[in-house]
Amino acid sequence: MSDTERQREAVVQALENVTARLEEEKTHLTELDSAIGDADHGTNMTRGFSGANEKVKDMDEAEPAELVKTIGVTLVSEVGGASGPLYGGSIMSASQEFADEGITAETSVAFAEAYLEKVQDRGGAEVGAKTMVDALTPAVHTYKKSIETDDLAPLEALAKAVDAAERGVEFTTPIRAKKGRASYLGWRSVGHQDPGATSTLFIVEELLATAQT
Amino acid sequence: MSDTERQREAVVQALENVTARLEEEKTHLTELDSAIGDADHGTNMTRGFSGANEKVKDMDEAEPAELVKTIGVTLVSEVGGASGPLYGGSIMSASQEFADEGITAETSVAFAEAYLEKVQDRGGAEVGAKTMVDALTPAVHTYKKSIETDDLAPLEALAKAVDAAERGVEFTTPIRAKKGRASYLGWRSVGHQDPGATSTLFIVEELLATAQT
Amino acid sequence: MKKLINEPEDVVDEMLDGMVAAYPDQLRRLDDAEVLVRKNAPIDGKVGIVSGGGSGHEPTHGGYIGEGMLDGAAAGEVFTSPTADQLESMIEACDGGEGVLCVVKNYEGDVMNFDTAAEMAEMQDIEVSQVVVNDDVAVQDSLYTTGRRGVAGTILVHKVAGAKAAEGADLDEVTRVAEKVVDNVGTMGMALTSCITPDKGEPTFDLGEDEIELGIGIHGEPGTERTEKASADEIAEHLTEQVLEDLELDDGQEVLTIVNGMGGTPLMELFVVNNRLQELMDEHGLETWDAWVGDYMTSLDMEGASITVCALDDELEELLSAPADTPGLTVTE
Amino acid sequence: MKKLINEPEDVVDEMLDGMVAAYPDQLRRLDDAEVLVRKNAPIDGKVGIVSGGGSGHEPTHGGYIGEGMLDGAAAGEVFTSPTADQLESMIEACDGGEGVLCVVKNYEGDVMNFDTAAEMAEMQDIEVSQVVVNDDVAVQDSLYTTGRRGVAGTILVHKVAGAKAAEGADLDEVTRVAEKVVDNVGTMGMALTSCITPDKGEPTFDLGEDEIELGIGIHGEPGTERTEKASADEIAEHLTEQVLEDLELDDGQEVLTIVNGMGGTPLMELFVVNNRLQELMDEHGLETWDAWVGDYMTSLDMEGASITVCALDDELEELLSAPADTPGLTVTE
Ligand SMILES: Nc1ncnc2c1ncn2[C@@H]1O[C@H](COP(=O)(O)OP(=O)(O)O)[C@@H](O)[C@H]1O
Ligand SMILES: Nc1ncnc2c1ncn2[C@@H]1O[C@H](COP(=O)(O)OP(=O)(O)O)[C@@H](O)[C@H]1O
Ligand SMILES: [Mg+2]
Ligand SMILES: [Mg+2]
Ligand SMILES: [Mg+2]
Ligand SMILES: [Mg+2]
Repeated sequence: MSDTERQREAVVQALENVTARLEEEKTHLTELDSAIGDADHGTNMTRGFSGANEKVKDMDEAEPAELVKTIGVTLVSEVGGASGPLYGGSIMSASQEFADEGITAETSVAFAEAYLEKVQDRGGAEVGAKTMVDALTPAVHTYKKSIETDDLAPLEALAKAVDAAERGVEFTTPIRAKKGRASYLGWRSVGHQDPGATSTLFIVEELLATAQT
Repeated sequence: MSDTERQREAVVQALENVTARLEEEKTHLTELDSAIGDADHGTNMTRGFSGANEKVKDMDEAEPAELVKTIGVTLVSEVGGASGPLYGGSIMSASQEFADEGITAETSVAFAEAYLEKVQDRGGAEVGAKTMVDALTPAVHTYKKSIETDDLAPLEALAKAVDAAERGVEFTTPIRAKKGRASYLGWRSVGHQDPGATSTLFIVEELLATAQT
Repeated sequence: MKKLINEPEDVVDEMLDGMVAAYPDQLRRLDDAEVLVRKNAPIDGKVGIVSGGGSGHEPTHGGYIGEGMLDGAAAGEVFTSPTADQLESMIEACDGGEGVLCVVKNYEGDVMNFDTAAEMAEMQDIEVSQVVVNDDVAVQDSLYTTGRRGVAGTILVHKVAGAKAAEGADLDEVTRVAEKVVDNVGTMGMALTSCITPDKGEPTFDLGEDEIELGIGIHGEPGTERTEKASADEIAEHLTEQVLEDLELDDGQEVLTIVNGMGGTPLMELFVVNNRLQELMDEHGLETWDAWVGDYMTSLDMEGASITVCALDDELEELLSAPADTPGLTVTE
Repeated sequence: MKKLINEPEDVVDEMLDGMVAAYPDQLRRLDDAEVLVRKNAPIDGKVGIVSGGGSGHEPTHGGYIGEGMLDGAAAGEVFTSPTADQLESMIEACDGGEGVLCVVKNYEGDVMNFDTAAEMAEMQDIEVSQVVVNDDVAVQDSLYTTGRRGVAGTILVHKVAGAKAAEGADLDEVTRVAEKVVDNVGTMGMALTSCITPDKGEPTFDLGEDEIELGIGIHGEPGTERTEKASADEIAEHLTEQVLEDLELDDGQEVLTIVNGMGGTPLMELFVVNNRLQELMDEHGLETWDAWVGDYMTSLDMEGASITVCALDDELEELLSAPADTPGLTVTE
């Protein structure tokens, strides 16, 4: 099996795992969104990722970058809401980082950074606004440092990123929202965990699970 | 105290007692109407009788027939629904029976007969249609026979009429409605007691209670 | 019970004032009466069209006052027919010298009170005619009932009679077209939930989480049948079958359909029902000339819907197309 | 949950088909898209007016398509903004060569997806302008929020922009009047009950039998405050005070008011609220130029209402009086 084929399989497998996980957590995510949003985050995410799964199944010949881009494009056109452009649009444009060299330790860091940047560009949220950015930022920072400074293998770096994302999710609970629908609630948003940060964690966890197999 | 004054007081007292009783039974009557009608019979009756009470309070000089007529007119203009024209219109026109000789044993029989006739004219219900007619008919028949054939005193006749009305009310439960809103239910009306028959019984009971004091 | 009301006994009074405050150029309230009439009533030389009944069916009836529809509407207490004296003052206020048509829904209370009012008005030398609407096919018209109820089809009677009167037709002609609608319209309704009257403050009937009522009226009366909950398509099919069975229409017949919400049903759901209804019209070889979807004849906060089908001819189509300008229904040329 | 639906995932699709079936002469659905446009879109030489957002707010937005209002409306999943590609195909379908104004409610999802769609359309050489409606005074416009939400006031933007475009004004002029409405309108809402989304099938938030939510949006988001239940008058007073405080109007200012039902509220109750609202306008020395009462911007089956006040000038009054012929709003001359 060529390198490209292996990468393609990994992407497809990761997508399958993420989709299955979101399916499992659908009610949970929607519950979280009921408390401080509009009760649709679970539905939005599963609708988008199932769609992406369908699309990617027929792309036997595609480059890894093309696959990742398709996932993003499909999310943009299937999810809607706030999470559609944030997840989808950012995956779509960050996929360029894989265009030249495929998926390597270095390009995965570049992808992660580009993805975070795009989410912040589109959504305008800083850390501490009680959004997906709060899970994403520690995960990306930790991943980058583990690979670039600590010279860890991608698998170990990803494991650390999961821990970091977890702490990010927990951090969203005690703070007041500044962005997203939760911000409408003012102080009433304090005490609730952010759905988008939570789905971000699930995705990173599934990336790790995929890498481990 | 003249005869006319005594009769006037009796009418006013009876009206007060009926009103108080309906007030007490308001929820009960509305409950009965919820099961096979539209949940307003208690409200309709109390609204009408309180109105009649108010009206009659200021009529110190009126003849008994005039008082009774006013009760009917007020019910017509305050109750609405099916029971407004049935109770009100029938009391109004039957009140003529008191016009010449006031309230006597004979004229009270005539009043009762005229009242029943009017209810049937307006509403077109025979006995067994599961309406107020089912309570009214045995009460009126029994009252008339007790006075005219058995030579009982009005008080005793009225007591027998109450018993008769009670049996009429009970009779409404196991039968299917042919008239009134309950008829829309078809066979589903079986097993429920008719609200209008029930309010008729309460009124006859209060007439007796008034006569006993 | 939670409702946007003050005291239950004031709700009709305050609603009527709130309606006049919303449409001050179109509506006027009669002094000391729960009756709304057109601002410029009576209209000289035009047959007056009036209706009325218990409140809780908004926009029925007051919402259909205006050009091309009603001249007056009497509002009884919630679900209780207006009294005869109120009806009579409405008839008087709407008589422009050409007589008045009373559009009566077939309930004993309404019929008896309108009868009395008509007698009273005739004593004032006002010519009065009545048409009794009984479009509810759920109730069998047999010895065992007081006849079918008047429900959403009533609005079509208002529209057609109002248009005919606006043309300058006389009372007989106006009555004739109103009766033509009555002869050609059928409706059947269902409820997902009971309504709650302001006065009682609790559901009039109890429905389980998995139950629905078929054949309901518009007063929270229980329906003719209770069944398990079903999909929108199944419900649309059941209601439509009942109505069509009753109407016995010829192939290719042009019809007007109404999907009517009972007050608490989101418009979204009514459109879902209409989607299936129009497929069914197709399947039955009927031609939908017009399809109405909305809250026309409600039952307070009840969740549910009714389906109405009315067979049309050229005359009815012309009258239904005539302009109407009322709070609850506007037809433009 | 009991709803008149089939499968929750089909509800938007079936609703859109049901709308087209109800208004086949006015509406058309774009192929494979959850987008409705005017039957005759694009209208050559006219600025196109489009809007869109999550479903569940019916008649918003599809119900406002027609003469004098919108050319197109995109319907996302329930409470979920439509995707950028759908918005883009709507913009294309509604461009008659003079550009397209997008009326966007201020939610991050809507704003981000409309932004992307606008970029895509501009790449097709379509001139696009956007106006973001944020009339909900319940949400403070501060560093701590994403800005105020767009709610019932949006309908006034549709009406005014639509009328201006119908006059033949260019995109800048149409945008200018739309923004004038945004600058002059405020809304505040409250809920007696939560809504239930078809998908979740349970109330989005739980409210006790004696509790109400103030400052709710239109997506079942909990409000800004939970309080004890109150009378219609008290609620009208509270909502109106909040709106007027925000608008800071001069004595004698002419206004348009809306009492908007959230979907499950009987019209009767909305009129009761309007009764008090108009007294309050009087007490504040404001002149009600027009008062709307009804379901304009709903939140599925939620029981509750919002109050909107919009300050008017001659230009806005003229545009609001201009004819409109849409399923959800008709204005006749
Ligand atoms: N401006 C933003 N920046 C970053 N993340 C955001 C922003 N707005 C919302 N989110 C994220 O999106 C999540 C909600 O997504 P979702 O429920 O699918 O969309 P919607 O809010 O449109 O219903 C929030 O929990 C939050 O993490
Ligand atoms: N046609 C009729 N003849 C005699 N009684 C009738 C008739 N129709 C209704 N009723 C009586 O009226 C009662 C209902 O009265 P009410 O609830 O006040 O009026 P509505 O049915 O208009 O709501 C019934 O229980 C029945 O006894
Ligand atoms: Mg959400
Ligand atoms: Mg009753
Ligand atoms: Mg009644
Ligand atoms: Mg959403």
